[in-house]
Amino acid sequence: MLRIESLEVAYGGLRALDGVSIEVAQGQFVAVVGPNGAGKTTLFRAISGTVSPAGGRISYDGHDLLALPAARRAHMGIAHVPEGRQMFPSMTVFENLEMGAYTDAGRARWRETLELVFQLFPVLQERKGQLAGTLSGGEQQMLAIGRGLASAPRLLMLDEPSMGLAPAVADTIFERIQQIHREHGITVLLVEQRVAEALESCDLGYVLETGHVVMQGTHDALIADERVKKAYLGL
Amino acid sequence: MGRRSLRRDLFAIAGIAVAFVVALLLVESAYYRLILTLVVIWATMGLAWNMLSGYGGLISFGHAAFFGLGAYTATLAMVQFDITPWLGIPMGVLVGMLAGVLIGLATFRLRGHYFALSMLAYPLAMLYVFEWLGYQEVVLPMKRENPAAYMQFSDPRVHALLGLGLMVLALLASLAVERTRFGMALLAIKQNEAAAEAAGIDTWRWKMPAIILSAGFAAAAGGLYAVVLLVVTPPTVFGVLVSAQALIVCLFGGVGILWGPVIGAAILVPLAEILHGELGHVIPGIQGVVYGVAIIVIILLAPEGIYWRLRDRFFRAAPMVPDAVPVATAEAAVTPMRSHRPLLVLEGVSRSFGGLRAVDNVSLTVEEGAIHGIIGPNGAGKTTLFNVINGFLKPNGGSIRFDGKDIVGLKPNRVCRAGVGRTFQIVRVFPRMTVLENVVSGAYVATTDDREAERLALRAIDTAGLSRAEAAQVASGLTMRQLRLLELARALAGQPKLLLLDEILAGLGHAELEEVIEAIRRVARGGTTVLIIEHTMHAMVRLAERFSVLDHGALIADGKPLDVTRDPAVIEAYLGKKWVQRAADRVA
Amino acid sequence: MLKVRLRSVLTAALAAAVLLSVVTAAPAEAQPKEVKVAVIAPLSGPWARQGQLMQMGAEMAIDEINEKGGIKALGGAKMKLILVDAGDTAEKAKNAAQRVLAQEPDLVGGTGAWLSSFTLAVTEITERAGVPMLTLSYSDAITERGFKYVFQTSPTGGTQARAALPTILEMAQKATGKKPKTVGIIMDNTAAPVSFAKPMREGGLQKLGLELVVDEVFTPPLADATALVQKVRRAKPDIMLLLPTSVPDDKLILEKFNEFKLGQGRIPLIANGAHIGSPELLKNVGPQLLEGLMFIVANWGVKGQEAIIERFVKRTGEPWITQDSMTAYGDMWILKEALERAGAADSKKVAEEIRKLDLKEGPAALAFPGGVKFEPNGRRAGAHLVIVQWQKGKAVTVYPAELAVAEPIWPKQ
Amino acid sequence: MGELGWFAIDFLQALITGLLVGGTYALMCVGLGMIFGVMRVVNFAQGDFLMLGMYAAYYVATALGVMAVLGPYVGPVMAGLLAGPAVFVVGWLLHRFLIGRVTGVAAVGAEAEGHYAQIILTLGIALVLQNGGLILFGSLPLSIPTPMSRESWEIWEFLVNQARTVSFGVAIVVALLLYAFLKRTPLGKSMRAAADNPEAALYMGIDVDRCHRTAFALGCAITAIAGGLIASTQSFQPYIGFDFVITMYAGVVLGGLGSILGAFWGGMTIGLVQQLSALMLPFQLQNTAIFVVFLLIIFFRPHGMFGRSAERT
Repeated sequence: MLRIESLEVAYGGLRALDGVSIEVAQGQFVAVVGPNGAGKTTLFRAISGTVSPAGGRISYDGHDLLALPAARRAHMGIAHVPEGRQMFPSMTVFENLEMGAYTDAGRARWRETLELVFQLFPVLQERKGQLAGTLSGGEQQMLAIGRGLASAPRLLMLDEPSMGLAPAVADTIFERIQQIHREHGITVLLVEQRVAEALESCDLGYVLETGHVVMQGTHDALIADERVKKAYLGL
Repeated sequence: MGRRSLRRDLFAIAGIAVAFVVALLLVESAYYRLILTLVVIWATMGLAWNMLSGYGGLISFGHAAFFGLGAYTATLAMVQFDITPWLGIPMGVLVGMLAGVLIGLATFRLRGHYFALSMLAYPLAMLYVFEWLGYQEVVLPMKRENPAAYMQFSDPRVHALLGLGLMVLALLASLAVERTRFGMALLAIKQNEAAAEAAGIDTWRWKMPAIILSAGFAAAAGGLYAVVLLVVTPPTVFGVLVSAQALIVCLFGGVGILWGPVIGAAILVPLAEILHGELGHVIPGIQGVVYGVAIIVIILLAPEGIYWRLRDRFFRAAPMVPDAVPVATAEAAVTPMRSHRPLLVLEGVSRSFGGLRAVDNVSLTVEEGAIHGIIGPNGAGKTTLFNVINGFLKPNGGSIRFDGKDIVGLKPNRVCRAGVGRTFQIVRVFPRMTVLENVVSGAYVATTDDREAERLALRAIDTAGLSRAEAAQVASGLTMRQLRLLELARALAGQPKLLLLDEILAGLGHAELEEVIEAIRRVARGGTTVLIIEHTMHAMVRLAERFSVLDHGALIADGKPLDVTRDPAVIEAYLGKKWVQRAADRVA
Repeated sequence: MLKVRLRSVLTAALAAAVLLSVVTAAPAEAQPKEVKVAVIAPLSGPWARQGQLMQMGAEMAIDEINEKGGIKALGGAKMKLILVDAGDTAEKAKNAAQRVLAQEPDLVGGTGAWLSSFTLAVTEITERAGVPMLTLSYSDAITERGFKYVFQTSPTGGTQARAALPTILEMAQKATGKKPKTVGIIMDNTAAPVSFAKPMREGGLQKLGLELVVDEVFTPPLADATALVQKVRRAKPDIMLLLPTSVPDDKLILEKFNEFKLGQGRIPLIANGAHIGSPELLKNVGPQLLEGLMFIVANWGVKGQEAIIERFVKRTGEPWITQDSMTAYGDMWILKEALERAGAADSKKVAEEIRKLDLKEGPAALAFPGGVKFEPNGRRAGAHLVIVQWQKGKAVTVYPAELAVAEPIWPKQ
Repeated sequence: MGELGWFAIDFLQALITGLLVGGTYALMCVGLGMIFGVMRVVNFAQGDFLMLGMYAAYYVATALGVMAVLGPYVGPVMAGLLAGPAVFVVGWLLHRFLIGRVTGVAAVGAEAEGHYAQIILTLGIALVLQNGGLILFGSLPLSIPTPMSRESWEIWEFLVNQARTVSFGVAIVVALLLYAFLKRTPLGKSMRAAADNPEAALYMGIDVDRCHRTAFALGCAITAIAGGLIASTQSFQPYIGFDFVITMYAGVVLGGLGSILGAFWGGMTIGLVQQLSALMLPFQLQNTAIFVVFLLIIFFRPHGMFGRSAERT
């Protein structure tokens, strides 16, 4: 479904990504883990088009994604839930969701997806009319995911959904993500530095360090890997 | 920024002065001499603007207020009281400075665009008042006898030289600002006024002299302008174009650097004149079009001004390695005896916003030398509590005692100077300065001596665990780890007794996390008490020796980590069941 | 590195300027001898129109002079007009004056700079260079500085006010049978109206038995005239002096008078300045609102000037000549006469001759009714006042009788 | 009638005039407020878009014959409205080729978020527009000739200028339409989203660049319509923008930067203060009164009347 081949991104001479290749198949849950500064967010930005790669290819559903302007990519069924929630603070919760449904698919399936979002995150329904800027961090993260879902995506990209959240809230968020993947068949690409939680539920994982993929494998293989255990799971 | 050598700067100033004098002697025409005079006057005006708006980031669209007051004071003194401009201009400077104080008192509470656009109102309000007073057109009377006593020289080059003298004074003043803690304080204010305040910088104390200095030079430029022009009308000295000219020469040449306004004025003033002279009568208006297009093109090529563009392109200075390697401190430091003396005591502290109680009747004690963690769900009021402690917010009730003294109601910079340092969730550094220079800016709380400040900064850098090579790096290219350590070092350089760390571990990878944790431990071993807000629980469990848990603004648990993490209330509100399970796994 | 760059920038800029001036000046050497005179006026900025009007008048005079054989005393040397844009600030005007003197060292004289603040700044330069400047700016200050090289062809604001009011009162009495008792003033606070109104407020009105019942001053530009005209509506003065200085403000005030049912002769309106008689005002408010409006100017198309006006209209396509063009035209002729007498293209000698002029006929005297003769302070002796009235969509001279092309019509309430 | 009675009448007359004048101020402020709200750009050329609007309306009314077809009453209003689309195109192109290069994504990471470059750029554009206007349109002051500007409706003791009343009505309607557009339509909402958080908006599939361009062009157009309406009461020349840009900024700041509603009330306040101050102060100090009131309001509400005051550290 999504195939990234030897992607290279540079910021002013500094290589943020250096020959990264990642594949996500339809229906999979893929996690990309690694320390901060490894290039995880840059990877997502390259997919969404907010940074332009210096080399490499990204194909999505057989289309050359890099040839598309950034704003068109969401319309291809890619939902990017960015790091740090990125609300529309002066718009209501409901309007934020509406904005999520800006894509053609999102508009067509608006009622359906709205119901799904409210079912997953009932608190959003309660706060429908509230300005998004006044929500708590956890609620904002829920809204960010809900907003991503509202576009009726086929690929949901989540960038550090647990960042800055209390453990209990983060747990809920991870549970919901798994639910979205399992029950609704949406392909998920997750970037996390909470390696344990991320690897726990993935089909396939990649470990990214300083712009390179240093390890890749299935859930079981990675969990069992000594290096991963030592470096990331703190075991 | 402070990397340039002082001697080189002084030579450059002298060079400019000599070049100017040579140019003045070379040109025959009175016209070019007049243009040269105007170049230095507008350069001075730009420098004046730069002192407040360039270094301090308080953009002013209203510097015409000072310029105009200077011009009118000198003019009216001569017209009404026959006072020579030799006295009149200094009088104008005083009037301008006084206006600076009043305007500063009234306007400094505004921020950003609000400040900039409010400044616009002052000269315009004055403009209409002066017209109303009947000073539409005031002419400086021609003095046929003793003209020099009234600054009316038979050789107009003297005006140019006076202007040059003024500009050199302004350059020296700018240099003095740039190279001292004055400039550092202004820079900190420019970056983030709140953070500057929290870092112990009394922002009012620095903004005031900045506006006074700036207003003084603007008024002097205005006074000289009146003497050169000989006619003063409110629109020519209070008009928007005057404020705009100050801004344009500075933004065009480069903001926040003393060469900027000089470059801007040296290019723009003659350019406008040449265009006007050569094209103005051919197709009226075309000169403005060409001038506008020239400005547009150049600013698209050099959006931050010509100086910065040239410097970034051609003169990227090599990093300077700090000369001496002082004794390592971390290892050598003797772990002081823990006193268990209460350093910070909160009693019944509350703070509400509207109906919401963000901090609700919190009482806690932080022991000297401890690493004390504050945890709690998002929106529990942790950051608000920090804001109340360091003085950003006044509590609605309760008392806060630090080191035996009541600190409620103190301004943040006072709290900081009492010994409370702080870091922020969002790291803001001075991108064009080195790590060391960034850290030095934090050391000025503890000392006024530049050498001592550098010594403290280097010690803080060592404690934070940054290498000397890293210390010489420019801050704009740092990694998250380096940024966090820089922030830690900067707060540490002020020699705080208590350090408030706000989510300093957020966004760090595993190995980096370990490093920062170790740095925090070193800080504590060095005798600084640490109060830390953090979400990364597994890090916190190892780091803190005491936890306070906040939920909905209230303290729901307080004690040893092991006890707190087993507290059902805490698990319910914050940790979640999974955490317990994982913790159990880990133990197993 | 910086000082080098700065210097090179400066030198480059200056070199460019010098080069340009050399290039532009070069052809002058090749041609037969020329005598240079300047028009320093705002050609760009908000006052561009006025500068353009001056340019048209001056160019016509120069063409006529040259067609008739140039300056005879200088072997038929042609007069050459140097046009200088004074821009939109006093600083630019002063730079312009300094520039023209630097680039044209053989300049013998000029006219300018329309706005009195510009004129004040410009003459500071020309005075020191000893170049005679003619001006139509009204401000009294221009000739109160003891300058030797400035000549004010128009009556100053103060003079105009003192001379005009009795005449107007007389007209009113003749037409209506009774003398106006009350008067109102609406004016802006620019230099010309201020110097016009000053002697009237300081006892001038009292002497004429007039009571000032409305006295409103505004800072241009006006946003709305309601508050001003509301006061007039309340006080209903017998005559009203309107002293704004720009067409946009004229329009707002006149339309507001109409709206408040005070216009079209219900209150006799007396204005001041050439703008109120300009074709553009007619275009902006239409003939109906202007009908009967009288205004005082220093110079206008008067009896005897028909030929000049006809040539001007034909040449420029303007519907009639206004003060700005006529004065610039006359100024060129004054310079020509002085040059003939001086016999040398030397500015100081020309100035000396201007001081001695006493022209009663010829184009210069025709352009300035009352003749050309200057008092020691530089003011034109007996500078006549002209009263003009809008009649059927045209601004025609109605006073003094010997110059009038039409009878004044006093509105009968 | 007693002294107090006269004062009451004068006061009400000034109030009416202030509202009517304020209506068009409000509309031009809304245009500027829109640009600032969405793009955070300090646009000093806004007064010159007003000027362009005046000329556009003038030529639509006269040269294009709208006045001839629709008559001297409806014609000027129609011309004023048509100035909008004309200037919209100019704004669109300017953003496409100039403004867009120093705003939005391009400004991220620049010193002071690109504000320095924006200020100079818009000042440069202002210079080009003013002087280009002189070359293109000439220096003659013009106005749209309509009998409405010199006639009034008489309501009891009060005179209500027809042109200003109609302008006021049109201004309110245009402002309301804009408000509805931003609140109700998908495009309007996406513009608000782009204003709130450009990066997130991009992830939603919103073309942020196009939103900025639309906002800029629309802001210019709204201000131009205000100019087009004023063109039938006031005469203008190419440098007139200067007289208005300060008023506009005062209004927008007064209302609270970024708030369209605030910009509207800010403009209205300016109109009211301008007219009401003449009751107590010398007429010459009208503008001083505006700036003093401006400063007073800003001191007591440092984020304007409608600005958000929650500042996060």
